[in-house]
Amino acid sequence: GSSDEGSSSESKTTAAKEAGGLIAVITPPVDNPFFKAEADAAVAKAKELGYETSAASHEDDPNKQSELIDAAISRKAKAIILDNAGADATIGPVRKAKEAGIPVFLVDREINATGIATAQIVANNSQGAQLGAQEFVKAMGGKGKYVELLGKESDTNAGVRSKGYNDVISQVPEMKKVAEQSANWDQQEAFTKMETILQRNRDIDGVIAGNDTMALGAVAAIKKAGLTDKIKVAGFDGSPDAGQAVEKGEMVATVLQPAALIAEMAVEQADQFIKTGKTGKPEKQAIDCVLINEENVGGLGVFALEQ
Amino acid sequence: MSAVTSATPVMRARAINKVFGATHALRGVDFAVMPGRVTVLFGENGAGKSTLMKILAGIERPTTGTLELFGEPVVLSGPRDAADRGVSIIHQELSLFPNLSIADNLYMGRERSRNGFTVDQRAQHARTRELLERLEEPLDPKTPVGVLRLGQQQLVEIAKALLQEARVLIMDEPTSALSAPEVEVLFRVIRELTAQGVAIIYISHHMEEALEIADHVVVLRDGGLVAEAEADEVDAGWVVERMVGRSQDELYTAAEPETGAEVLAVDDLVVADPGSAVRRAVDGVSLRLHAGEVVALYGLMGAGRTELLETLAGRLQAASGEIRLDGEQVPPGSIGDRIDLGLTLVPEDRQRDGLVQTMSVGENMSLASLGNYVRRLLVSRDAEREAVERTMKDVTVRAAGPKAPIGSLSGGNQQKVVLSKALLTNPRVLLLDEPTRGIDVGAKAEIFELMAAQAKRGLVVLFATSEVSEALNVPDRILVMAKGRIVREFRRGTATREEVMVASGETER
Amino acid sequence: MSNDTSTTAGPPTGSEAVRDLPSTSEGRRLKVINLVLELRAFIALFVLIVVFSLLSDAYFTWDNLITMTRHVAINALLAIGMLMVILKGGIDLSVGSIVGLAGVVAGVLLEGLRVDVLNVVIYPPVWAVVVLALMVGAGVGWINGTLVSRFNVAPFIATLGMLYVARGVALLISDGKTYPNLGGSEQLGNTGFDWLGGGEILGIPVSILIMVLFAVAAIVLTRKTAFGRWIYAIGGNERAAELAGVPVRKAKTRVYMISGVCAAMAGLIIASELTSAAPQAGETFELNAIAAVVIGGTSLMGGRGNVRGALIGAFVIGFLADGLVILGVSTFWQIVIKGSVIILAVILDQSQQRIQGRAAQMAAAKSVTPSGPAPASA
Amino acid sequence: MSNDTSTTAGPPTGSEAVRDLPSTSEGRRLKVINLVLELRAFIALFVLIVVFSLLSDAYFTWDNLITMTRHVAINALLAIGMLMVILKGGIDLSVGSIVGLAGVVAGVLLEGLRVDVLNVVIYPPVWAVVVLALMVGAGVGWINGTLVSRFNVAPFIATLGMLYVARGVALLISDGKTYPNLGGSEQLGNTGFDWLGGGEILGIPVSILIMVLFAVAAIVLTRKTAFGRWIYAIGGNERAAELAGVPVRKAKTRVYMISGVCAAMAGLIIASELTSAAPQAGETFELNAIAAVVIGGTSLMGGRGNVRGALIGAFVIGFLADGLVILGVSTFWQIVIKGSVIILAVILDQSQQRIQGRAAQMAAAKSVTPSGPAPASA
Ligand SMILES: Nc1ncnc2c1ncn2[C@@H]1O[C@H](COP(=O)(O)OP(=O)(O)OP(=O)(O)O)[C@@H](O)[C@H]1O
Ligand SMILES: Nc1ncnc2c1ncn2[C@@H]1O[C@H](COP(=O)(O)OP(=O)(O)OP(=O)(O)O)[C@@H](O)[C@H]1O
Ligand SMILES: [Mg+2]
Ligand SMILES: [Mg+2]
Repeated sequence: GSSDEGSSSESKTTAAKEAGGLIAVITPPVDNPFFKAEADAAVAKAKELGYETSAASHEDDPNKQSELIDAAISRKAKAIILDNAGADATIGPVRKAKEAGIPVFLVDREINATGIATAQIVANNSQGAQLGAQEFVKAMGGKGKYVELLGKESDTNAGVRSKGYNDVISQVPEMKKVAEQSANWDQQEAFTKMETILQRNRDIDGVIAGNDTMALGAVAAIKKAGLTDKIKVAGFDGSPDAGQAVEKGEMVATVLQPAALIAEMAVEQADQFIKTGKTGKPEKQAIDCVLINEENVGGLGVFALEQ
Repeated sequence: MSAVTSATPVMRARAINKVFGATHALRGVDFAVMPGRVTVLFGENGAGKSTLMKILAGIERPTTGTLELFGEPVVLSGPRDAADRGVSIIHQELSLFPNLSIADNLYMGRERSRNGFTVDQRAQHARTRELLERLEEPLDPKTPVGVLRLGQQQLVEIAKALLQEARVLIMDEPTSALSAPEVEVLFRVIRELTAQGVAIIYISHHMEEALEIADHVVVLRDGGLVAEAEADEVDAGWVVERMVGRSQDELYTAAEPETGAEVLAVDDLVVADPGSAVRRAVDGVSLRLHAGEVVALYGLMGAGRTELLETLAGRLQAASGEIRLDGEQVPPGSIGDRIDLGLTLVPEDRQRDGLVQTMSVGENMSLASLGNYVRRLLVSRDAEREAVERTMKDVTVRAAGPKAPIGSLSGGNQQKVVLSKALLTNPRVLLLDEPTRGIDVGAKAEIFELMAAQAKRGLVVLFATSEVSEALNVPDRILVMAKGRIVREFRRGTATREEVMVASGETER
Repeated sequence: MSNDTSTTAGPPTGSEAVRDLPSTSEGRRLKVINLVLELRAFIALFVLIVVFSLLSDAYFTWDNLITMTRHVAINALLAIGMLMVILKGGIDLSVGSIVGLAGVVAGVLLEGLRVDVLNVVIYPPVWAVVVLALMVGAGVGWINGTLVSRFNVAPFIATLGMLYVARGVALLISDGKTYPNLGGSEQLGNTGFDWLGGGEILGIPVSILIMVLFAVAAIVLTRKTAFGRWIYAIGGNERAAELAGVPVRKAKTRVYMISGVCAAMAGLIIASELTSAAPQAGETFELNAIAAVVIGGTSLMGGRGNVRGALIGAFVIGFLADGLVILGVSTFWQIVIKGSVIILAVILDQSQQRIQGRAAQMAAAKSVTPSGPAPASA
Repeated sequence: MSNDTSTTAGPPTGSEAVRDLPSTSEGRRLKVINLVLELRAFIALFVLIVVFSLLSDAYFTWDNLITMTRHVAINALLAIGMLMVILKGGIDLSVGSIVGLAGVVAGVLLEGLRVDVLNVVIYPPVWAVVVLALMVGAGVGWINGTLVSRFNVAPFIATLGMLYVARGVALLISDGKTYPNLGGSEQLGNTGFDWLGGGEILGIPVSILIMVLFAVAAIVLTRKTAFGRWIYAIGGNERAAELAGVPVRKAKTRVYMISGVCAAMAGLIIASELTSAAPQAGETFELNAIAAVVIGGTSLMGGRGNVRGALIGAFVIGFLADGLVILGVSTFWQIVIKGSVIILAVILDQSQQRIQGRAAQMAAAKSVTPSGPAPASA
């Protein structure tokens, strides 16, 4: 291709109307099953609609993410499906793509700017967090000491979820947070830190974690301490593993973000936009999360809930 | 003390004491350096020669005592300060940068620059070339020093010192790796310098050589200045007596050979030079060695003695030829295999190939023979200690004990440790490469006694040497090597110094 | 890397030398200082424990000590292997990835190995799973060793490469997924994997016993066997070792294999504790292991150091980290403190060497003086 | 660490034997092989580009080449600093953390520095922000350098410690949050920060120009100045450098400061490209930088290597990574491939050293022959 083809006006017209072409899917590390499901769903959908696809991970590194977006631009992708690496760090690259005439569809995590991305389809984390927190409070009978395990401090959702949890729980006077540690979304770190925390607070009644991997780490630690029946654990994401834990009664609840659903929606809207130049939807779309507890856990699939 | 010439000294050290921890390295030494003269400093290993020189060159500070330069008292802040004041030194241990070119090495720390920012390479190369010419070593100034032979490297050290155009030039064993012709060149240069009024301080364990160049002789013993004289008033015997406290003829007491059956036979051995494959370091060597023999391998630097010995020891692989031990064909194999067969090498470079600096004396000794002390998979400390202590007695290693750090031993004793390590493998053939390099006469004598003793026990002793006197005095046979070939062989007593040197090609040009 | 003389640790065998010190007053004083410094790491650990115990009564309880020790066990295992590699003058950056890989291998095997040609699924018994996982660790180590000893690749690079390769392979095998239930099942007769990380013998967790086992083995290996002596010799002066007939290449390769096995063992314990194996387990563990070894007073130049030191190093790091968690110190401060401790520990170590160096020289003095001439005796 | 003779620069010693008999044409053959190896990295890069261009027509376009070069610029900057540290025989593991810290510093300053005592908020102009951020980088470097040169801490450890400390500080300053809008604002007169990463001069992105600038400066510094000689000298033989009167300590400290500045520059460019600064930016960048330097044929033992090599190394890594992304190769395979490339590159480098060493010795040998002795038999 020659050098000036990247200029926005032209590639819009060339891009318009017919399907086919490339859809770039960029997600956080796919060694986390959640993002894997997300990426797989998007790719599957895109193929189904007759697009080439490329799936890549930005490893939660904003710099790598911007490189991946550059790469998508170089390849004249028709659209980018992005689960971003930072609400602020992503703004620049997305604008770059927009200027290159490539629509960006954000999934799962939003960015702190509007009018740049064509769509921001995110699970409503704070609503989900509140759901989870309510169930957690219920399971604990509205009282008792608990521990919160936070995700990577630098991650948007870590903050949103923690806030959601605390908004609800702080309403309950008899519930007391006795410890709070970041386990960086990591299972083994959650395990180790939970074990150590238990040393000081054996008398806790619950653990609420920023995601399921950490929750499962905590479960392992609690099982080891033989407190499984006493300590209630709640997670977030609705991962299959967490589902099993809920079935076994090791966790009281997790909150399903319909990752697969969101990804598919994003691709469909992208397809719409490529063909018609518009999505027919508002930029910000918050998809409600679904609470998973022993009642409905049976229907839990891979980050999707079969009714 | 004998008369010191009337001229006023360029440099003078008064009542120098130097203490390292509890080592009293120098005891109240008064030392004067005369302009235009060569002062030779003799002394055993550890006598304090290098330490005294380091103090003159500003590398070490005297514990007590003062220095005078050109009549004024000075305090040298460091080697750089000394150099700037006209005192420069050629270190005993090479201090070069193998990764840098000859020119860079010469100008390190005193780079030339026209604009005060970038280095003036052209000027540096030009001057470097001049100096190398002067030393009759026409090397390209851009050659990385790392690829030079030891001898060539030492010449670079000398060139470095010349570059600084010092008024006082200290040479601490500058010739330990130089061939005779190279030494002659050096001596010529020294004469030129003295003619210009430069004061030279010269240290060497090579007696004849040192006396040849000396104007004035100073002897250190155990950190004290024990004797001083004009060179023409003294001879080697005098020096040795002052150094060691024994007379020289007691030193070489070689026993009459009683040679037994043939042990080692080498036929038409060819070895490619490890450095450059275009050159054969060993070029068709054949030899026969018998039990109870002490055989010298004399030759110049680059003659290929090291390669020959290292091939026998299994470090280098022969390109062709065969080696037989007790008539048995020796298969190509690792150094370990050769040691098991009874072929053990005492390497040329003690520090680099002989000793593990992080280990104690005892651990160094037993390293090659550990297998002998293994009982049920574990090394038996008792068996090991027993063997080590016995050997330390036999070989008279002077150390605080088996646990003393190897670095704490004097050069001679370190060499004895390496020798002990070899002996502990109970070898059939003992190969020694320059076993006396950098070792004082006393220690030398002891080493040779040991070699003779081993031969008596029915071992074969083959050692490489660069000192004719050693070749003539010690062994039962002398093999002269040149350009990778054995060019001549002498029986004990049948050779003269001249014949040997001619054979080696030393007296050419 | 780093040919700074600064790192070449004075007259190294100082510690021995000191025992032969002349009994001058200075000698005695040095002995004392030196003893203190020898015990430096111990003391650091002791101080650490005291401080935390004062700050939280939950710290110095049998339970917590056991728990913390279990956490330490992981890093301790890595540190033991790392120590040997560093002793011989190398370094192993791939241990973290081996941790992940070993876990994944265990995961694959426990959840059933599908052999398509026969289309059957094989469920090896747990002991076989463990052995196989350890062999994989040894295998990666063998590659490291071969690259270093045969292809003359700098250890830092060879193992850096394997850091990526091993991790990548773990991710490919597992397709990035976590193996959720390593509990095995009765009818398949492959239960009991969780015993490694969860079981106890006489109230002592198995993982701790494994650490002790490896530690003892390592101490014997380094102190009592010829192989151990070879490692020190190679680290001290490889050329000299070679000339002494030490099978340098074989020894080097073995060392990396040992490190690989230790790492794999750590990986198994983690997987067992969580009864689930994640391919990304063990990231950046290599740094902790190196830190432990170095805090233990081992020279990165090789040839100097011991197992005891490495273990203490691991305990210092682990007990510190857990203590900070118990106190609820923020993650950020935890990072800063960890870094500072590493540096401080090593600065201390330097001063130790300097003083031991002095001591060694004094010993030297003693040994040298007699070598001076004694005219009378002649 | 790694005193393996395998890794030392300079001519090989007896250990590897030459089985084949010397041939007369040897010399010429060596020259050719040697040339090929000299251009090794170039060739690798060339092959890389050709292959990817064939596989995807999106690869070899002006746009993409510029884009990829922009990506390379980051690692190239780090590699330039790392090269100098490695040349002098050290290593700098803290560069990744410095990247993050510099970004955060810029963030703080651009969003307004609150001075509570005066309770005013200061908004320094962009140039001041850049200078201050670079100074912070230099500051961390100074600490590294001081630890290494004054306190004799092994470079690996000193910088490992600072890896944690600097990262921790960055997180503490930012409280783990990202600084969202570094665009600045007109009325505060601190706009224009995005120019660093986004701007262009004559169609060439500024970040690329900065890389070129640093590269040229580094080449002049290493090849033409005395300081450059000193770095090589210290890396080659530190003790000798001291004896030659080279200000070793000062030189060392400077080198680490340079590395710090390069890292800070990279951090600024990243922050500018993203117009936001995240405290965790730059994690594991140090490994990429080291890999680049090593692929460029630099010895980790110090004293041997050059800027050109490090740059090519950075390009190889960057162009490879981007190419794999464009081909849509899975992340997992990308990791494996990266590791393999590092190892392969270095294995190649080993053979180069062996052959170059031999060639050089021949040269030396030749120039000696006049003074060499002739056999008496002749
Ligand atoms: N840096 C040092 N630290 C401790 N002791 C030292 C140091 N340098 C020298 N010594 C000791 O001082 C004494 C004199 O050493 P010196 O090197 O001057 O002897 P020398 O005469 O040069 O020996 P050689 O002939 O082997 O060079 C020896 O006992 C040596 O061990
Ligand atoms: N540092 C070195 N590295 C590689 N090869 C070397 C080195 N030094 C010398 N050589 C090669 O080995 C050959 C023999 O070198 P050396 O000077 O040791 O001769 P030698 O006779 O074996 O030594 P000596 O006469 O001292 O026993 C030289 O011609 C040179 O090509
Ligand atoms: Mg000396
Ligand atoms: Mg030799």
